[in-house]
Amino acid sequence: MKSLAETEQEIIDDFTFFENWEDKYNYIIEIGQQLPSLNDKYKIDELRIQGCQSSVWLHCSEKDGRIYFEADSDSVFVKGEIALLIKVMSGKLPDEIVNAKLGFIDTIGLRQQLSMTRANGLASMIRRMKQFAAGA
Amino acid sequence: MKSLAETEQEIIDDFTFFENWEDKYNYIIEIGQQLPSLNDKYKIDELRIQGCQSSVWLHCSEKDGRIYFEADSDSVFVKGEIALLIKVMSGKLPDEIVNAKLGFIDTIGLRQQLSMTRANGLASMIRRMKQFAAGA
Amino acid sequence: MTAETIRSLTNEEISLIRKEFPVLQQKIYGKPLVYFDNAATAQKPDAVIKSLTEFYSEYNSNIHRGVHFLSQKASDAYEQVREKVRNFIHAESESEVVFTRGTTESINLVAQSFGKAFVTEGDEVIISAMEHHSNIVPWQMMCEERKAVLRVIPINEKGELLTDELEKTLNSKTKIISVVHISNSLGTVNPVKKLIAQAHRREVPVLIDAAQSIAHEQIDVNDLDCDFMAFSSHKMLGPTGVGVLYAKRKWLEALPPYQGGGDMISGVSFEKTTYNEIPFRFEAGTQNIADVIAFGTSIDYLQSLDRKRLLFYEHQLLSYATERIKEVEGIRIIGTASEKSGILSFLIKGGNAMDIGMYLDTQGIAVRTGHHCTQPVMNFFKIPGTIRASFLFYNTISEIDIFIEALKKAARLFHKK
Amino acid sequence: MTAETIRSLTNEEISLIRKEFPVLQQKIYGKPLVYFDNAATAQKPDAVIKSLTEFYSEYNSNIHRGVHFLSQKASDAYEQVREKVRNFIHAESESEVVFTRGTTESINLVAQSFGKAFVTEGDEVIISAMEHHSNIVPWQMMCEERKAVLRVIPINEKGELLTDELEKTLNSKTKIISVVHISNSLGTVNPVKKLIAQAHRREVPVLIDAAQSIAHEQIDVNDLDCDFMAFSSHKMLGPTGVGVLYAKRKWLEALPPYQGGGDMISGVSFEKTTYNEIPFRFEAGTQNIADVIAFGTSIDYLQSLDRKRLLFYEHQLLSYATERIKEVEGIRIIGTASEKSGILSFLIKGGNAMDIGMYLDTQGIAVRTGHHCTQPVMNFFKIPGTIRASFLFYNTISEIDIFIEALKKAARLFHKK
Ligand SMILES: Cc1ncc(COP(=O)(O)O)c(C=O)c1O
Ligand SMILES: Cc1ncc(COP(=O)(O)O)c(C=O)c1O
Repeated sequence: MKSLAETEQEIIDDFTFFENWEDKYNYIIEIGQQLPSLNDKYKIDELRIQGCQSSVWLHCSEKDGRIYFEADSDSVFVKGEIALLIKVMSGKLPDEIVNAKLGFIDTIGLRQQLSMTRANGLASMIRRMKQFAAGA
Repeated sequence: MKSLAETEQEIIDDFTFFENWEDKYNYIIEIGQQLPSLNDKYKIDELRIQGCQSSVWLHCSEKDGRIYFEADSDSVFVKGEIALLIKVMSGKLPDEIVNAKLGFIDTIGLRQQLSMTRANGLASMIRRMKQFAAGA
Repeated sequence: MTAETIRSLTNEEISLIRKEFPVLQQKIYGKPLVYFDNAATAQKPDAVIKSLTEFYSEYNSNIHRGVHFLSQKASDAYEQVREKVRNFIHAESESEVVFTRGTTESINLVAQSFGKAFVTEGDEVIISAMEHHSNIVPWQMMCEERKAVLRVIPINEKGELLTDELEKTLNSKTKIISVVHISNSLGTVNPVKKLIAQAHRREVPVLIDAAQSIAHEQIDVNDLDCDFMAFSSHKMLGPTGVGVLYAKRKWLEALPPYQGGGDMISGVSFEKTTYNEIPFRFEAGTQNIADVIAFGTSIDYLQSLDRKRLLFYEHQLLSYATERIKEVEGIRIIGTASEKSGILSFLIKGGNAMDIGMYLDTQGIAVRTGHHCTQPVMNFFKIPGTIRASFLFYNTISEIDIFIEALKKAARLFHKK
Repeated sequence: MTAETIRSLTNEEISLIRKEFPVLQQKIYGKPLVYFDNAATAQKPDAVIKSLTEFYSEYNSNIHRGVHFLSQKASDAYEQVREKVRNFIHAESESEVVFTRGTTESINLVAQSFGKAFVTEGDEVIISAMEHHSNIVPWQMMCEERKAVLRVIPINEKGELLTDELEKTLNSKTKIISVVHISNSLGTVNPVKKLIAQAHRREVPVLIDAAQSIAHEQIDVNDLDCDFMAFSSHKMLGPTGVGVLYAKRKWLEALPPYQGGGDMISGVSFEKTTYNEIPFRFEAGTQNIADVIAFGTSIDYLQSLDRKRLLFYEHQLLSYATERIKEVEGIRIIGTASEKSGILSFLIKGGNAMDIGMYLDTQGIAVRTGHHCTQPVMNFFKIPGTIRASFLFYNTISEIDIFIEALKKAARLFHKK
């Protein structure tokens, strides 16, 4: 199994192909559209993270000492971001997750888009992921 | 007796000698210091015009169809302004006073100093003078 | 307004106007900015920006009680803006013009002060179903405090106010009506003059939220006969941080002060404090001097143009955009009132509003997405939000073309899904 | 601070600093401006003015809910200032920093919201006899509304707070204390840390009015342990129209909102409105975006200098002026506390304060005259007002010399009388 750092690097490598924000946007929409929908039974208020303009449902689980995440959103872009986060975080060891700096968000130039902090719940999502991992 | 317009012109003529604000200031202070004090019996609240930084007491009277003003202030500068106003307005006919445009205030370059509207009660004093003349 | 009598702006005129707005010269991701977020805030002409620089470089000073040159110059400039505002909205006297922080503060001021003076348990306040949160929450807070009731005039599917309902809602307990002139999420222009007359027949005062209309209508408070009006400088080409509360003299004189502090008093002692005259009684503390002065410049700028023609042109922009947007697959326009101002709210089938807003952003097009601080409107239409394009006279037909082509692409992108 | 460890500013440093302040380059009536009205408002360095121009020319936009480039850039810049303020005053978290319109609004916010939550009939609020009207009237208004009692800690003839009286005044009904850090009319520096500790032993929270101290002391809210602090941008080289309310998290979370409107809510419906988290809950409506950002630049500017040395130099200016002013015939200094900051209030025998202020104006010297929004202080000293010279680190010893010579002339002018 790849380490968290390795998956981060893969994403960074992927993104070097994109020259501008439009290309990145299209790619994120693409992977957002590919992310499987979350089972409706998890789309409940307890698992919901409220952003200002979109909702995210995050389901966390643990198996054999590793943490797994599934998630969904009404925004395809946010789903794309989730897909990236899941790629990096899901299936990793609790320690890795808790300590993840997630530098890739900066490196691939998404920080600016994520910085509309209150427009999407990404920061809260990362917090929830870490909280779950810390409790596991 | 000189008309109101004539006295205004006299003051304008006087002020042409002054080149700058300091000279004007000194002159106004000088005539302020020369203006006789108002009899204490008139320094009562009813005759008081409250500016933000100085008080003016204005006593109006009528004799033989002409209006007379006496006034005082705790500020010598304001007394100087008063002296100018009294020179222009006192002893004049009610009509002249009511219709006085007092253009000299602009012409002698005092408008700017008077425009700290709320720092002295000059505008209110003119209003009171006119009110008295209108009622006479 | 009819096309016969009013000439629209020519292309040359528009490009001359655009030259005065530095932000419009920006490129975003290498693409020319298309700024369609004017209902959120307007861009500023050079003159406004310059008047800030001038103030701070040449005569920055605190106002009112200062006897020195800079303070007098600043006080004069500040007080002149009151007269400019008076003239702009045709108020009777400049003492009816209170400077505030913005529309929101103006409305809070009235809600609180009017509430204290006139509202008691069981009284009623009327607003409409299309109000901005800034014209809802202050009244909710006041009504809760005073145990009064907030009543709401409903809207129809086109986003029009059901004015007949006002008559039914008005009653002897009604203390005040507060209603928006132009809806910021639907573009609806409300028949405020009629509403005011209707309320006045019952002797109920009316506050007009003119946040959107101030830049897009020629406002005459005298003709409207409104009791209060609230608007913000930043939506009419002026700086942020300044707004106006217009109120008829009789109301201003009847209202208790809102905030206490320097400048709003005539005498302070621990036993007894007396308040200054209007409008100063409502301006506590150091005012936003520089921005008020620059706000004056934005009024000068607007007055220097032929506003009738500007507004006519803005209507043309809206009509053109409304027509062309129908070419976009899956389009749904929210807000189809018969009287509309330059605001176009819509959704695209299958596309989340934020996703589409972000796509437009990749194309250098700035729109707003979300509930636009009018959640009750969104609830009424059972949607989470809309995409909103809002126009000002510096926008162009070719910007709308760019926008429509981008929307078509976005529609395809999310149609795949 | 001791002369041994801190080097004062050199003449070269001062003249470099002065070059950054365009207003200081002005001539007034042909004479170089001597600006000694810093307690009313400070002049702005080029960087602050430039950041306004940059905002309006490059990324003017409304913040928070926008998904487009300009809005994100503006939102980021705005929110970064919260962190700058936090760092400047050593607050624990940036969510303890609320942007307001100024000190006056910050105090009104606390008086109203704290009052609603915690003050009922018979409760007591303590202020001091040297407060600015902005720290008197809001409490008077609130106490009147809630039938609470305003109690006042007296001062002595030197203009010092009688701190022993605080102990006697504090009792189980005391709900809050609000006290000025540095008096704007006397220059007195109050021992606020001690006062706060004293209040906390009784579990009474304390608001510090830091309007004057924010530019003239190094503030550490953590070390002071104050519950609330209020100050204005315009007195610390930033623009007008912005201020800060710092409040400990536990208080901000306990206070009901002050104004209602956009941005301060999390959900609005006519049935139920829920409020946003802190600090946003207290920032209703469009904020003063440009000025907040420029305020950030003024903090950067202050941080870029060695503040210890600046403050030391300011003390030297005060000492020098206090010494030299004794040469003026008939001088009477108002405010002779043992701990003083760069404010020198005085009267000249036989001379009305305004007249002397105007004379100084003819010499290009800007001072303030009057009651300085502290009428109770004037009543205490049985004077209508004072002439006040207030210094900032860009002032110079030779400006003080010019000032003293002018005062001597003024004294002669009015001695004649
Ligand atoms: C001690 C003190 N408190 C409060 C204020 C009020 O500040 P502002 O007018 O900026 O609201 C001032 C400024 O005049 C002051 O000096
Ligand atoms: C209709 C309406 N009312 C009120 C407001 C609030 O204005 P501000 O945020 O400038 O206080 C706005 C602006 O968003 C608006 O569009």
